[in-house]
Amino acid sequence: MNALREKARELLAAKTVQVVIGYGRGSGGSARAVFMRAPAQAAELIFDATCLQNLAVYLMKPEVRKLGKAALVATPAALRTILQLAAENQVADNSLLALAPVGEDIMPLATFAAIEAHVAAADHDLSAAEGAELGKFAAMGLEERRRFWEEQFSRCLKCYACRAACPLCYCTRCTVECNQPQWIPVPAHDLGNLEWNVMRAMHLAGRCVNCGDCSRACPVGIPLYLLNQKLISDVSSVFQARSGMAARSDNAMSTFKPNDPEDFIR
Amino acid sequence: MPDFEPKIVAFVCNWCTYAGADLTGTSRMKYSPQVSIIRFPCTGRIDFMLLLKAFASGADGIIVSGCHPNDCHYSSGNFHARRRWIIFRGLLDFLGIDVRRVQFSWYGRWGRSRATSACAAWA
Amino acid sequence: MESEKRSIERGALSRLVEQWLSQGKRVLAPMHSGDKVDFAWVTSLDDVSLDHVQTVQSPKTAVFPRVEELFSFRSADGRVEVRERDLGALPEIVVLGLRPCDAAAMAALGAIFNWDAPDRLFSARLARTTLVTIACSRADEHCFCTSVGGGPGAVAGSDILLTDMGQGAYLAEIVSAKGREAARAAGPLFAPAPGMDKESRLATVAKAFSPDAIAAALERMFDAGGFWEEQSRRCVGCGACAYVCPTCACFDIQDEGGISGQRLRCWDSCGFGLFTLHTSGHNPRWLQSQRWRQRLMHKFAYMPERQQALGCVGCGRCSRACPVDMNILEHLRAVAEAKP
Amino acid sequence: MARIGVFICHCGENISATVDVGKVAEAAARIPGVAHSVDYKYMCSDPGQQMVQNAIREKNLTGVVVAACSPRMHEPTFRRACAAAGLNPFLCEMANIREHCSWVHEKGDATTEKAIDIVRTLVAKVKKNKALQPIKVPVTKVAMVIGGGIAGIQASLDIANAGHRVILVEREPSIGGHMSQLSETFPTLDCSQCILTPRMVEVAQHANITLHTYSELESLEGFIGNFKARIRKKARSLDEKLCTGCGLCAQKCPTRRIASEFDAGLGLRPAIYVPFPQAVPNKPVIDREHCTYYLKGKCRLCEKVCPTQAIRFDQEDEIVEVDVGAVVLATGFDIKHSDFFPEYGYGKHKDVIDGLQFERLASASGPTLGEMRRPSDGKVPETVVFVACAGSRDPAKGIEYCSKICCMYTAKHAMLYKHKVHHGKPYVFYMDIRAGGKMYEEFVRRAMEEDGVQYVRGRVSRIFERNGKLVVKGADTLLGARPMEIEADMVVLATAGVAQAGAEELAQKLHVSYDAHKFYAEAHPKLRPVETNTAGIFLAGACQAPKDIPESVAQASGAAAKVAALFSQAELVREPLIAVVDRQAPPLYSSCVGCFLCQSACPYQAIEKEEIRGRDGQLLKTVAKVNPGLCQGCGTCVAFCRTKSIDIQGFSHEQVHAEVLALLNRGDRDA
Repeated sequence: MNALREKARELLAAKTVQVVIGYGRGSGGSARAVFMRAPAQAAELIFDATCLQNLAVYLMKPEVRKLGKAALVATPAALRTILQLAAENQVADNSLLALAPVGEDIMPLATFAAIEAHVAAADHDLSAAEGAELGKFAAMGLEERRRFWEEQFSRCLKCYACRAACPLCYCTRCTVECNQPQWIPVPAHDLGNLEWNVMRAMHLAGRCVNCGDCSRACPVGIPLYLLNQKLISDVSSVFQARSGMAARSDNAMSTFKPNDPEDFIR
Repeated sequence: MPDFEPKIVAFVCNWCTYAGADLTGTSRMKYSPQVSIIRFPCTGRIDFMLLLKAFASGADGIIVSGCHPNDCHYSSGNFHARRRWIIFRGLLDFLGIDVRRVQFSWYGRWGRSRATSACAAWA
Repeated sequence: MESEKRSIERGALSRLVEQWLSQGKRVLAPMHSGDKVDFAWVTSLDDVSLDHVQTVQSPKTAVFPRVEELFSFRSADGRVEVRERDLGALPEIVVLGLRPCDAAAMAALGAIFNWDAPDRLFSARLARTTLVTIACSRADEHCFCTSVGGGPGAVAGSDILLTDMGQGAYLAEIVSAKGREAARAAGPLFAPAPGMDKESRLATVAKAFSPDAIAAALERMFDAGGFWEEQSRRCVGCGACAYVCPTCACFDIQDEGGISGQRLRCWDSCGFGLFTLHTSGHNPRWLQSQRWRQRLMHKFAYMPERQQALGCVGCGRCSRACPVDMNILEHLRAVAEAKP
Repeated sequence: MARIGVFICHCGENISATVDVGKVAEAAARIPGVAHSVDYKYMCSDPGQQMVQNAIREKNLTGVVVAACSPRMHEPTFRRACAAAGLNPFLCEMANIREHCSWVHEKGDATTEKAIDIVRTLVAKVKKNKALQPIKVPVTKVAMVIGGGIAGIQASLDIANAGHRVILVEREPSIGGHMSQLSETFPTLDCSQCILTPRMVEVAQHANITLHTYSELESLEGFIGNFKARIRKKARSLDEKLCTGCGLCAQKCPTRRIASEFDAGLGLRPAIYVPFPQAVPNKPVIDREHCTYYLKGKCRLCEKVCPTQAIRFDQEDEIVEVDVGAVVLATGFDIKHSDFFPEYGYGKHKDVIDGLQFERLASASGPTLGEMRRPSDGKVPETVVFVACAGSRDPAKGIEYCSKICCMYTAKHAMLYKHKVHHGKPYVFYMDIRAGGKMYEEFVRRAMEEDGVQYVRGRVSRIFERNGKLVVKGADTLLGARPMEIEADMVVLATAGVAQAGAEELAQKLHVSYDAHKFYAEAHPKLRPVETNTAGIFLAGACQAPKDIPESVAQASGAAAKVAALFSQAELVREPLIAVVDRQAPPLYSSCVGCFLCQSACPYQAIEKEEIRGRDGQLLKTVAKVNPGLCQGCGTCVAFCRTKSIDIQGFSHEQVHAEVLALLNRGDRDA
């Protein structure tokens, strides 16, 4: 942890960055985002198993961008997010410094190329456990799956915490806020919840980097990660495409291959 | 249930399929009046949200049809559409919605006899 | 008027629940769902969880549901025929196992809904709702009911306040007229209360701040831009805090259907980015810091000033539900200590 | 508040036969927002259109729905009528209750109910229509004609004579197409070369025409008035400027035994060759598949003998980029060869030949210099059987259509045979004689009566060899289907006309649709025969369907007239059905978040980046912007955009959303 604090103090003192976004101790022993502006604050930085939130979400907030160049304590998911944001022209190269904790010390990654190299070194596919859980769903019958999701979505409040916590849901006016025409019903009834959750999953298809913040943010505990992981596995198995691996990559859903499988088309 | 009258919405592209539907008309081929057509410039224009909205508004079945690959008037609309269909179907099935309720197809210009077969698939 | 003290055994309480259900009442109580506890419609006392500190959502859903129909309409040949809600058909509800802060919250909701134009639907629902509160024997770091005029054993707002005295016996304080009516209808189920010492069973919740100090501090902090930005930098602008809050009463109106359909009321939150977007495109609260400031100002400055009621009962749900740990108690202390 | 006019057409009784039009009009009147609802027998007639215009003026309508035939038929008609009455044409929509309703369903309530559904859907759409102004686009006044047969030549000359530059692209070494292979042409027996060669020379010498022979279209981008074509000039291994066309190289070339395509395989040609004497340009080409230098690196004799050292063995294909405003497709047709037919021996018998091969035998520049000699042993055939409908009108062979020209050229072949072999006995097996053109019937009558051609009405079941003779087994249906056998010396099959090889790939390069037989699809069989569905691309000749020379020339002039009309305006007016990215008030400026994933969805690269700067010049946002010139309105970006910031005029989010809801009885609430 002190390698991280030392690096943060050094960066802030040398003014290479104006803010260090990292994790600090939160209420009830949890970790939460902290925004270091002065070298002295670096002592508050921590990094342990409780630091799960994808801090890249703050790269898209105007109030944080206003602070100037940021250094971000980046988990592997946050690194993938930065690359995906780069692929979608949201962050420019050299506009941020990623601090990737590796064991006890810190790997500063200043350019997208550095981040790509670092990301490429590790395995980012769905874990065996995640794959198994998706497999469990595939084994369930259609009716059983429908009942499962119907119960889950019936508890959705449409508080949009899943959207707010997701670093790739940075659209200022989301389709949900479009009322001419009213694509997604505002009330949180069964139909509205189904349309909202299908739309959220589809709009993240080929983009989501599987950081899991949407599920962690959901106050009523709906396993939203399952929807995204299902699409991640489909996109990678059918189109051999993986998001968050390169700063320059076209999106699986806005490109095509002439030989995409079409066994279901008559 | 013999008296079940499925309401089927056909989202079609303006070139091969709409012209194909016209041709089906000029050659007086018969198909069920339960199928109604909505015209789009291309299958590329058909948004998955529309399919969702159609189901949410009470459609029992949906046909989405466009030009054969390589025949698209805009060269790649149908390819893009196909890719979205693949992912959308996967998601619907994952959510327990019967994907047989959405039929995707390429209809060439030579008539919509296959429309009748598609509708027959319902009844 | 000193509330009448009775006692009730767990078995009797279970039979009381069955009695309510048989009388056609619906019973809303905390239930375990996954690793969280949340209010749900229960069919027996066994479903009810009694060992939790606080539920994820508040019981406001009994009086201000997530989605409710205001009226329905049918238009034919150019004439539109509106059918009002039949308030008589609203269900009788018993909320069992809410906490004293939730019971106190009903007053705060009432302060908004019946502020100038009384909301008939809300009032009808409140009239048909009986609050059978269970005092808090445990609290956590997020609770601060004592700082906002409440307490683990406060009776305000409850119809009947039960306090778990151990060995399956509950002290039952019959607080309101509706409480007395419910106790009378329950007949023999309530037994006399032999000198039960309630205080010893209650949790202790330290007083963190004085609401008047907060209100006074907030008066002069509207333009303290930097302060609000510091506080709200973590906030990502979702609606979780508002939706789980027992005293948040903001709602949105939506018409659904086509020629015939219904007008629906559903929850909304000032935390959303486009909550205050004008049709002109101007948005007075464009930044998250402005929206966070609004949340505190409304509950701790505007409501005390206009409705003489605090907009917060210190239940701590917003802190527990917040994905980025915006801890309201911590922020209120910061407000209190902030130098002008 | 919308004031919509609904006009239900009976279409004579095409609609009213199965749809209760009165009930539809009545139901339409009750839809909120409909201010005028009537039905009339012929909406597209003048009085019908007058009704629409009067209603627009009297009732101050804000939108019109005409429930009649397909919008592909009369949408332009009614939009013009509305424009004339002062209503923006894009506020008029057509509800297709004929092809999609009355013609395809039985009479009954369900059909009427569906008609009402369709009308309600389009009324809901029209309420969300916006008044649009057409887009003005510059026109490149250069035409490209693909295919140098008689149709391509005629189209090029007409366009060039109208004062516009033409680029003629021909795949073979010389223009001329199939017509140059013919000996004489019906019905006047004009020598094909005599009437064609002057036109070919005229093309070569025309100042406005740039000729690219031995070249193919590599790719075509852009849209009407603004195409960018890339033409691949295949390497001729020859410097065309130096070559004088003396022909010495062809005489000296040692590799001489290559089947000549021009002679339909009957004659031979050297590796460096000019296809036929009157070839334009009269410049040889080296056939790299057979030339010894390319195969073994030796020989180079032609290089030695060439007086002007014009031979270039290392010449590469060259890509020529040209901007063109219109394209005329005149790629012609091909015929099935005799090896296609199992019942005629799969091409086993050398003396069973197809029509083109007979033309070469009869032609003075042919392998037999015009003498009627059969390919197997060069003898003069005493008895020749001509088999009409070989492959055509035969669903079993997948060619159900009639190839239209075979009856006429079969009669001509029989006549030519009789003129060359006076004592010869020609037989023609036919099903029906199709001789509908001017002087066509008289021509066939002459073949029967003056030249004594024996017409036998019946099909040929088999042809087989028996002691040196080709036995043609058939039946004469006019004599009670009496089986008959003719011992012939030679058989000429009038084989089916099929699409050119490569027609499908070319169509895909031009995004032109084609039918099941790979013939290019005209925009409308009756009313727009020389246009395709792709604006700016026209059709001429047999590439659209088998046809004879007079029709091909007529169609070529028709296509040329269309091109000339297109080039007659300074600017082209295009339908404004294109995509637009929304703009909003500050501080949002646009709901677009600048992810630019739509750029990879756009096949026309029509989406550009626009920087939004504050008054102080500081960059606030980079958002998408659609180039109205390039966007073709396919909508792929619209369906893809996550924030619904990009929308298509004419098929906007609001319009299609309203259609879906209206169709499913959710109705439309803004009364």
